Amino acid sequence: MTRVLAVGPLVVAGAYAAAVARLAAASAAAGHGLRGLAAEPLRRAALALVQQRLATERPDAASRALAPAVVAALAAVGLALVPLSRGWVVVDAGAGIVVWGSLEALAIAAVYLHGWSANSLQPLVAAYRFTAAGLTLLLLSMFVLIGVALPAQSLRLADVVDAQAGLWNVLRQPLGLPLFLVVALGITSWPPLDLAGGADLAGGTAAEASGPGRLAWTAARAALLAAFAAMGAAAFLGGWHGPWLPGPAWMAVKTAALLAVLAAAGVRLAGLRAEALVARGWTVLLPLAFADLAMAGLVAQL
Amino acid sequence: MAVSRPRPARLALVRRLAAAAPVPVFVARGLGAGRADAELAADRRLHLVGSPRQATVLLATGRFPGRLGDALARVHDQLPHPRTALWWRRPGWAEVPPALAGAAAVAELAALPAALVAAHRALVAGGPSAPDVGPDQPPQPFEGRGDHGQGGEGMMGGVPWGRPMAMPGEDRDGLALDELSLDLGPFQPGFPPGLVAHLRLQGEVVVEAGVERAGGVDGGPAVDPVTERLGEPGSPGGRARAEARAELRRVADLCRLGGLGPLAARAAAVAADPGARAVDAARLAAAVRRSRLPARWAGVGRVGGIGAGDRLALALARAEGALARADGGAGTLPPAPATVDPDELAGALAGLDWGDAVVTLASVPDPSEAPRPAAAAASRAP
Amino acid sequence: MTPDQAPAWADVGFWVFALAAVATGYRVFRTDSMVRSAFLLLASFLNVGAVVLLLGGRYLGVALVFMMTVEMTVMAIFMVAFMMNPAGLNPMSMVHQPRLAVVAGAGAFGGGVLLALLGEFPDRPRRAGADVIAALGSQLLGRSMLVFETVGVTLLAAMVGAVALSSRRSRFGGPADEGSLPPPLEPGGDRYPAGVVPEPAGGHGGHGGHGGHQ
Amino acid sequence: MAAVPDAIAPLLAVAGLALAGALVARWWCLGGPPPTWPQRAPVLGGGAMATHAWSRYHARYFPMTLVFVAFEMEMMFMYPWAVVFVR
Repeated sequence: MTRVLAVGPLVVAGAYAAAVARLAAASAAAGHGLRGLAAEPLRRAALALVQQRLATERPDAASRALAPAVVAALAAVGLALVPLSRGWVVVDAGAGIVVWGSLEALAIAAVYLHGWSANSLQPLVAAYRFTAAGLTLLLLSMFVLIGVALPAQSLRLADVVDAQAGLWNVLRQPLGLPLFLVVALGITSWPPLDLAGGADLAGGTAAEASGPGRLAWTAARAALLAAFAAMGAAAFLGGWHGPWLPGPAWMAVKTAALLAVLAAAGVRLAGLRAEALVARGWTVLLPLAFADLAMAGLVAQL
Repeated sequence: MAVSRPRPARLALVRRLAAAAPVPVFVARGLGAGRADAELAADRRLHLVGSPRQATVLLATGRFPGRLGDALARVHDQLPHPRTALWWRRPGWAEVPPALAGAAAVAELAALPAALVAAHRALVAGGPSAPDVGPDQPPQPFEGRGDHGQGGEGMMGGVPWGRPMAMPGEDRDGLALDELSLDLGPFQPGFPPGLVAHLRLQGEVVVEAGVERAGGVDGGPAVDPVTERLGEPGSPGGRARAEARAELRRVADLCRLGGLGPLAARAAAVAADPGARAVDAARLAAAVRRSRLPARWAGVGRVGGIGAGDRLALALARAEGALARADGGAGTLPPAPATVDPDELAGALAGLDWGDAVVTLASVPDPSEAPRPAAAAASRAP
Repeated sequence: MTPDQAPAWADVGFWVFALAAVATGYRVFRTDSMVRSAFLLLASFLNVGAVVLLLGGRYLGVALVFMMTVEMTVMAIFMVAFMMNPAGLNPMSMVHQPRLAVVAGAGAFGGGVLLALLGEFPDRPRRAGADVIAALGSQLLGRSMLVFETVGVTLLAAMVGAVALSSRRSRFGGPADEGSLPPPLEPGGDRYPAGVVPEPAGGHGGHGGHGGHQ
Repeated sequence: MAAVPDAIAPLLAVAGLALAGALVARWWCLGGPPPTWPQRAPVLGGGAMATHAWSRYHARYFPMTLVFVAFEMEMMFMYPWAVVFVR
């Protein structure tokens, strides 16, 4: 039970880390200094709490309330699935990798619902754009994560980490991590693949969200991104394995490193349009993911 | 009527933090100021937001004659409380749109950031929030009417909750699904001043478009803030600098539209720097190229022979050349792209999806943003 | 956990999720919005997934959640595209042919109950610690390979068929639906679904919508 | 392979508590006065729309979703397959 309650602080810490990584990367790319960034997410959150919560003329109020809450809950489950050190995992699911897949699928549904709920054109367009890209990326993610299950001979994440004691999956399956990071950016709609939040759509599914509602949506997606980073660290970077430092410290370092990479991509690269992402997803990324799986199978057979 | 909200003591810390947050500013571009507001992206105390729902301060720049005033009122009321409006107003503009009746006015671009921050802090500390301009009524009366008292009739008829439902229309795919028609702009982020697009959409694809310059075609800078600040309007260096500045403002706008806020901030910083050199623009151009944004937009919005990606690259090249000339060097200044006739622009939008259409509208050069010598502009001032 | 040693919380959980599945399933037909309807059905399936998990179907429960989530999302997209008044802005009934539906539903429920009460189920409790997922995998790669392969070929045929049917271009390059017209709303009637213009010389571009069925 | 402990209780607990927590947090946040009609008009950069946005939306990627659903069903067989592939 204490482990279950520990997920709360993990979610908050993850959302905060993702927000700081994004702000630091943006600040560095803009040529500004990094001074005062640690309190910046708190300031923005405080401002959102002071602002009025708006609604459109005839929104789907239940969906509007539910969507951020669902994404937050998915982030919690995601962080609970990942082993933080030897024998320390909140949800030690035997089918952990499949649970992760359903979590991604539910995230797509939640983003669609968020865009639909406003009854406003720009969020609606963003919801449909995102769904097309999200479904494509979901397939990629299935391939890539089945790849890490092969050497472990298990769908349990603790086994996946254990199987990397000698050699990390990032070396065994070099295509896996980059593809997984693409999935992470796309499914959490984080720049540069923020298809649910395009600048051409005044903020996409969140175009009508203000005050606490916008804060909840942003924070929940940040926490989900942190969960993706933790999952990437566990599935490809050897999880808590590593010399000198204790396991949780290694997990924190690796997760932070992946968050930094994701944030840097967001401020330095222009995103793909939904159509281009779907087309390339099916014609380039999916064959690459298949190659990754085939390679993982071959290497595992050796 | 100012809307006051309860302020319990436990919110004191939250309010202190909120006051120190970057000021979320939504900009409504009027006529006569071009894209000058894009330079505000360089100031890290400010956060230029894409939706009025995010903002505490509405910054109105320029004049808002006729329908622009109505649009301004609409956007003004979409800000959440607490909110306020700030007007970048030149002396001599007599016409006051209703949304700006009680707004503080600032005349200098350089004074804007401090004024925005001060307005935000006063608001968050509990200052009065601007009341609505429009009447508190639904778009069409509906209550108590129709089959279920929601204003609707039958399956698709009536005005449920104040609006009719969209009706089917023809589409290139042969599916007769619902067609949405709307006016987009003039304050959609990235749009040139006064541009309104009338769109008919099937899904996110434009079936038919019209482009209008609300407030009139000749809405060019009545007083050019660029040349005015740079001293001698007639000097060749000042003229080249003004041109570079206008191009860099476009670059900042387009980077923001492409989702690259940090690059927009860099472009804005170069634009705002009176001592900027050609090498600064060259470094910026390299960063933009590395982001792959011009390549992503290579085929988008081909009007007048070039696409949006080329227009972005051209703006960067022109900025670099103009800055080299301003320093007395021999910079090559590629010719400016010709402005596009609204009908031709509208024709180019048909068949594009939403994102491409918006990028096209934002990237096509607009007569209202070209810099002019202050002397020429002053003669046009109302 | 085998059924005979299920802890009390699992019993409580079973009933909570089972009742929630029925309640959300009922709400599917009592809402006006296609999107709400699709996602209420998803909620029902999520509760069924939780029930399956509690019954020990460790892979099956999660797979159910996974598949139903994407399928209900896709269903929502299709329902919004093809149903009139998809958001239920004007209240409407989600039920078609209610009498037939009641009879069919009661019959299916009765059949299920009879099966549960009278059917003979194998009584082979799973060994504690058995790896059901590996067992399922070796079954699929071993004795039930034929099932796996049949499903694979069927799904491939489904993919090809879906593309062939939904692509508008016909074998000879022209639009596949050239000259075709959907049937009128009543047999022999002259009212067509909204947006369909029977004569090409309609001239008003399909606006107006012809009322549609109520 | 070692016996895999059941993780259903913590899974349901984390999901349920997080969902409930997020919804309670939403209710707890103030959010100011209820919006007025002009505040509720949909955001179109100063533009307006005569109709509701909710409509029969032409997503245009219908064939992709069909292929996706079939592909995804096939992939669900791959998970158990992956566990025993090496053996």
